[in-house]
Amino acid sequence: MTVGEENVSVTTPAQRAAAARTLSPGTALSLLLLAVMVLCPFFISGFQVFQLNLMLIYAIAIMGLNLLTGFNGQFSLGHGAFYAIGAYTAAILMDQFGVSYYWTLPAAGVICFVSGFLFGLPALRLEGVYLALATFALAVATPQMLKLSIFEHWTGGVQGIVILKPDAPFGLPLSQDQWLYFFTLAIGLLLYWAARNIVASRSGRALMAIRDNPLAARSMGINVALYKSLAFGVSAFFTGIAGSLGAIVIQFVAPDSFTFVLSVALLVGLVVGGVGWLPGALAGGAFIVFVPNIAEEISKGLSGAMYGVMLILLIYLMPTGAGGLIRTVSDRLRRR
Amino acid sequence: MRNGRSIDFALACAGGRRARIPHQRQVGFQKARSGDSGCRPAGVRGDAGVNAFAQAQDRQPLLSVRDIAVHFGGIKALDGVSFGLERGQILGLIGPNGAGKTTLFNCLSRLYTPTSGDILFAGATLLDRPAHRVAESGIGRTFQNLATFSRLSVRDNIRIGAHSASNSDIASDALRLPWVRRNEAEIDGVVDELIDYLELARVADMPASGLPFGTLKRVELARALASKPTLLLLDEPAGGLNHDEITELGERIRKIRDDRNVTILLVEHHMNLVMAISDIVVVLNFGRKISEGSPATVQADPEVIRAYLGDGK
Amino acid sequence: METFVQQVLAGIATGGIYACMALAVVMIYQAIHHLNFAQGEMAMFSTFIAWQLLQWGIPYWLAFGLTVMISLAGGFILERTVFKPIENAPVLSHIVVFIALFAIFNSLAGFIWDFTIKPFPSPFGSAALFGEGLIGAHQAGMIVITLVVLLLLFAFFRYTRIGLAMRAAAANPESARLVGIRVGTMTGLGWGMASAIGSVAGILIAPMVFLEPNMMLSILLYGFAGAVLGGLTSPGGAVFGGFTVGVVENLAGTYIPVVGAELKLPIALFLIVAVLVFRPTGLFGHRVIQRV
Amino acid sequence: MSASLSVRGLEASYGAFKVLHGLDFEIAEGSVTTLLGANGAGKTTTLRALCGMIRRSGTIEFDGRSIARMKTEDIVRLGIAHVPEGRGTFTSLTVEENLQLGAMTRRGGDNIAQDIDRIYSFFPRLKERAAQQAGTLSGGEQQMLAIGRALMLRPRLMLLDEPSFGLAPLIVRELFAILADIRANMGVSMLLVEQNATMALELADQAYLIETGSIALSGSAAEIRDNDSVRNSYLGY
Amino acid sequence: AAAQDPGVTDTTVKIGNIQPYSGPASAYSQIAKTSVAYVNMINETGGVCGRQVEFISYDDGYSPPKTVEQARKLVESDEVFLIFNSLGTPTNSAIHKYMNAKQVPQLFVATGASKWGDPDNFPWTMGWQPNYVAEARIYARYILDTKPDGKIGVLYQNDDYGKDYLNGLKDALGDKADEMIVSEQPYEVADPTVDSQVINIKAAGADVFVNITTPKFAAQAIKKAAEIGWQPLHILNSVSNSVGSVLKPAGFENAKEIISANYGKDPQDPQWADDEGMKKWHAFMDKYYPDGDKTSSFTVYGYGVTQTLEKVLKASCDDFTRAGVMKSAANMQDMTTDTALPGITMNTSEGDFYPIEQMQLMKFNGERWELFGDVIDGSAATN
Ligand SMILES: Nc1ncnc2c1ncn2[C@@H]1O[C@H](COP(=O)(O)OP(=O)(O)OP(=O)(O)O)[C@@H](O)[C@H]1O
Ligand SMILES: Nc1ncnc2c1ncn2[C@@H]1O[C@H](COP(=O)(O)OP(=O)(O)OP(=O)(O)O)[C@@H](O)[C@H]1O
Ligand SMILES: [Mg+2]
Ligand SMILES: [Mg+2]
Repeated sequence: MTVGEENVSVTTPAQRAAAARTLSPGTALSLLLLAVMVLCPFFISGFQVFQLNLMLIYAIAIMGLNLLTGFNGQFSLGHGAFYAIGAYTAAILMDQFGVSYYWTLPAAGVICFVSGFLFGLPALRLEGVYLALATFALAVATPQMLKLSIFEHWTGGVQGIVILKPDAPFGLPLSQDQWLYFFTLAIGLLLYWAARNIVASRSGRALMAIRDNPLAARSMGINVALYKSLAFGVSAFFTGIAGSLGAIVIQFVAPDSFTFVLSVALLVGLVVGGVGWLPGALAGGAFIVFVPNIAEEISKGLSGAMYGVMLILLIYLMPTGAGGLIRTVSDRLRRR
Repeated sequence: MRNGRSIDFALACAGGRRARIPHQRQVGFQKARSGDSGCRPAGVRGDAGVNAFAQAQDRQPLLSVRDIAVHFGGIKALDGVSFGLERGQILGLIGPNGAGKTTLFNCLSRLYTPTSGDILFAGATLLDRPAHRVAESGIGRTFQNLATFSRLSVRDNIRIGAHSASNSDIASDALRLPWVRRNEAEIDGVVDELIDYLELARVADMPASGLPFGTLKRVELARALASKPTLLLLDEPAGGLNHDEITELGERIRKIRDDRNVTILLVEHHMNLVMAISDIVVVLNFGRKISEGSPATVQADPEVIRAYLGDGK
Repeated sequence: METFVQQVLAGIATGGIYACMALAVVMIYQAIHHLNFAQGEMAMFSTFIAWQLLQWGIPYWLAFGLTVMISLAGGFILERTVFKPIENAPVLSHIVVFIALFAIFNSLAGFIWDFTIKPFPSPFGSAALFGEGLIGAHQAGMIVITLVVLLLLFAFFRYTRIGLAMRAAAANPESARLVGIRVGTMTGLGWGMASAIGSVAGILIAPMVFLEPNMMLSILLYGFAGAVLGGLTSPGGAVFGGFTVGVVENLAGTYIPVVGAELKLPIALFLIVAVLVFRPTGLFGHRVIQRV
Repeated sequence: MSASLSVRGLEASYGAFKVLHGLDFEIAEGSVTTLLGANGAGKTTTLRALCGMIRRSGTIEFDGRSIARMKTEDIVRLGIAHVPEGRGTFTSLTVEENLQLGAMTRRGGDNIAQDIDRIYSFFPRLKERAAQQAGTLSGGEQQMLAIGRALMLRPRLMLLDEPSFGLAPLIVRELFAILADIRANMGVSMLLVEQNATMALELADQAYLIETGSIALSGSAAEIRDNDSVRNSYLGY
Repeated sequence: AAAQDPGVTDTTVKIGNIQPYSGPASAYSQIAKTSVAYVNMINETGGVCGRQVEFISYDDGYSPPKTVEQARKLVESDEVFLIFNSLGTPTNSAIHKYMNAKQVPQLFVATGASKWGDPDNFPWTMGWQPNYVAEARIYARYILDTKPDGKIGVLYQNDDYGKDYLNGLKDALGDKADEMIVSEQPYEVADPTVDSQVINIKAAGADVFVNITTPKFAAQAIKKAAEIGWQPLHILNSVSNSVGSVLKPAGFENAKEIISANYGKDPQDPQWADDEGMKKWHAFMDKYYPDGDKTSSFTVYGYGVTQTLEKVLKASCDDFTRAGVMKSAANMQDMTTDTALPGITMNTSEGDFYPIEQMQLMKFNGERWELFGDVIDGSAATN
């Protein structure tokens, strides 16, 4: 037993106890949040429900990005592409093949997983900035691909595809907005559960090991190439499902809906929510949906600038996102 | 089907891991191995591994390095080194800075590919294995300059060590299927045992970053042991330890060799440690082997004294 | 064949644009080991400053010099003020702030100078030099200046101690402090120089594409592409990369059937990524070996 | 004689977790002081605190001038060189560039070339690797580089964190000879953290034993060497 | 008062509007700013039908999902009377169904796509400006008259707007299209320059250059064509025929002889110096939008379209409901605006939701446009 650990040991039990203490408020808080999210659609206007729905959808997409960037340390500026693939899968299946909306989600997920995995293969060789460029290129290329006249028959080319919004099933007394909101919420919770399982599992540890030290990870028997591609695939899976939900809720897809701006927004949402902290996705989604509106409220002519300023202030306030803030706050409380 | 197989695996591995009685250890050990070979997805595991264990019992030595050379451009980091290592031995690998010791380790864990020469482990060549399939064949290692997963807890670091000794796929993990839960429990068993064994309980749930150097060295050791290695590569485990701690470490290494029947390859610059616990010592200089033998003979070798020990003794 | 030659010449002309910007990218990369997504907008903003100075009747080269100076100082101050509070924040947070700056500069420029395109004078005139005006006097002049900047940059990093200090500060801030390097100042300086080079690029580009707040939107991407293709650690590589991108893009657009015309840019980018897969640090970037 | 470095009530912590609980010690002009202690005791933290690499409190005076509030780079500019734990190699730069960086704050490029040659004469292996990417050096070679880089500053005070770490026995001996020589001929004072207590105490004038972030024992190197507990746990005889 | 539609009281009426104030398309936001200014003018002069107009304009950054959000905000939480002059084809497409399902007028959308005039399926949606197809027909006919065996090269923006023109041109040329069109070169809004495309068109041996581009690229193309010494019959779409914001930057000498068509007056054009309508416009700009850009065609457009709204609203005073407004919108007879060219009138009916269909050809003489020929009806151009 060495001195160093005596040092440590002094703090550990305290921290453990603290952890135990903060855990219960933590779960309590999340349960409260959940309750609010389940109830509020009944007290707000359909349009606001729609906005919350968008927030959830972006949150799902961010969650996917988080698995890749936060937990595997791969950096993507191109997730809008997977979102787009998901959206178009849903739209085409519904528009051309009359598939019902809920079946489009798994389809979108699978297609995006495959495309993500395949994109992950070349991305294997790239790191940091170089990967950033590759993914950014993907984001920029997406709308042009969608416009491509040779696919026009399916994609509707520049005109895009208009689809119908589903009604609540089994005569539930819910408006379309409310129904879709709960539908999204359910899917979101399911995916959140899955994401947490992954992070806590052997695969998840492999992803994080690669993030922290690829060489050591390899020597521990982790197939770095495989897991990195898997990370891309799974991440795309989440984001793709978000995309298809997006298409269903917006009732319309067009190339201009998926410019690089979307990819950038997702990245911003990720950082604002907290890299490597899954619940942060909600905060990120909220940021994507609401902050531009606030910026616009402040000044139309300078809405862009206002957005930028708010973003910077937010980063000053919480340099490591909402997740980081919460962590530090709970640490403070602990020390009391 | 997939799950079915994995359940057998869990059992098989369990069988292996529970084996603690000396004379059964060997047997149980192989069961564990063949067990997890059985539960690996088809294709991931080549025949090399299987042969390895078939041949392991009878054929010696466990490891034989055959005339390997590693060149980086003009630099000859290793230049035709050969030696053998028998089961249960502790081999001390010493030599001046830049002699090629770590490079040799990197070849054994396949992070580097030798320019020429061959490495036989349990009778089968290692060179046809990618780095990420070395651990499963029974070689574990620690690193000269710490290579822990700094943001993860000590416990998770060790869990990751068990990666190669267990099995899962991301889909089942996402759904937390029953057999995945069983695997996790399996791993946690191994990890807890190691945490006690290496007295890491107090730091188990702290992030690795910021722990004292010596502690982290022990974490790396635990991580390496979690993969149930037959051969353990230790690169300067005594770095940053004081005299006391080094003696303690020496005993610990011996103990590991004895009650886990691990064969050990040790790189160290602390002569008292090396000479105290090694069965044989190999000395490298400028990528060549300049001496080999019992600690006593090596220490007396004038060549070694000139190149490495110095005569201030 | 004639088309081919023409497209190559045109590619070199536009490639010049990308090369300019690629240099700025390399500069910032050496200073912060990352890409600055606001860089294009900063260059655009500098160009508007130059335009404003010219509107006020200041002679061209004086305005040019002033703008470069203002950009240098501006970049330095920007880094020292905006990024000081988040020095220790993770890199992703910095990237998000880049994005914020992007939005700010873009919207400010539109607010101050509105969105209608503005002609920007060229010091070299637009007389046709050769290739039937494919490479006019301006393009030629731009290429020459690009090469001059390239030489300066190369010398700066290769032969000056401050260049070495800057690289050290970016590579390992803590150790840099331990040898007495003022890391903050270095980063600031890097930003300053990058934005100065950016302003030069902007001023040279504007006459070809017309000045407006979104002028740099896509050019920055091409700049990245060029720099990355050439290798972010090599100014020469970046310039080469810039020209290559210009030419490849044109040839793709002209000769690849069916999709070529519609996918000029994606194809060019695809080729670059393909190259990266085989040379992960670009054509001339030097590979940093990791070992344990 | 004027205390070259004097430390009073030095405290430092990592986030919530306090590591140094008020250290007092002195380093006389041109003398060598060594810090002994188990791993995790706080030796590295002490050195990091001295040159402002972590937030610290207490009074730190260098040549009677307080450096407790100074930034690292300014402290270094006063002539305090640090051989950090983990070596702090500029892995992407060449060996030679690493050495040049050591002299970064010396005004005038005057005799930097000579100094580099001097380092090479201390550690010939570095000369062989001069143009190589420093990150590819072996552990021990990087340790030599770290020491060389610190010497390039022509420091007045050296903070050495386990300089013999990962060095071969022969080199260790040479290293201590070099340190002794520098101290003798250039009057460089040193604060030496070293696990090889035997050699450390041979070189040192003063010695302190740190336990859990506070000084448990102090005295002249000789006295400490004769202390039983130190004998058992650090010297082993 | 009787049951009123949302957004209307006896003293006020709420008008919604969606435009890209941020993002790459933000240049267009000048239109909305002009509309806002115009509405201020209306209100100062007594409003419409005794009602003050409240004009709520939102930013969608030219992103369809955002458009949907903003449209729903306007309709459901601001409860506007109608949405006026929302900009962009993809963006309007995104809310097309919604607006008609909600039966809220989507009036005078700011896009020339042909699909906005479909009263049978979308009775609540109406365009305003001549649609791209119609304009393309006018050019096609001009080409067939003047250069029946010309070789045509087309430079077009690779989106709905560009493709509408291209298709309009093609079906107006009929079976001659294939032989006449020797080169079709698309460009992306993201492209830094269109040099490469222009060169390809020239290389293809075209002697007629149909230039379907937005202002920036139009100016680039005009400049480039001159630089490489290419003098085809140059036809420039009305989107980019602003003297101030296109031809001047491109260089008057380079723009000589260019043919285009227009329905509105160009503020830079001296011939309207003492034109009644333009005087009003100048007065308006000076008083209500002083920092507006007088050289830009957007401010003229904004004035014209908002004036149309004013007239339509005023025509609905006795039935001031959404339906009522649609009715009078679908019942314009030779309506004109201050900024419309002489002889250009707006006519609509239950079956015809295309307010402006006439244009007049014009040629740039080096400093201003010279109108020639008579006012052409685009819808009738081919038959
Ligand atoms: N990737 C590489 N590229 C170039 N040279 C290398 C590389 N890896 C190692 N070397 C060189 O090979 C030699 C052997 O390195 P190695 O790390 O094996 O030495 P070592 O015996 O472990 O020394 P130490 O005892 O200091 O750890 C060193 O001189 C080093 O410079
Ligand atoms: N970055 C850090 N974050 C949190 N705690 C830290 C950090 N670095 C060190 N510590 C803690 O501070 C205490 C002292 O660490 P320090 O590195 O000074 O030990 P040391 O005396 O240098 O021993 P050694 O060098 O052998 O590890 C240890 O308990 C360690 O856990
Ligand atoms: Mg080594
Ligand atoms: Mg230490």
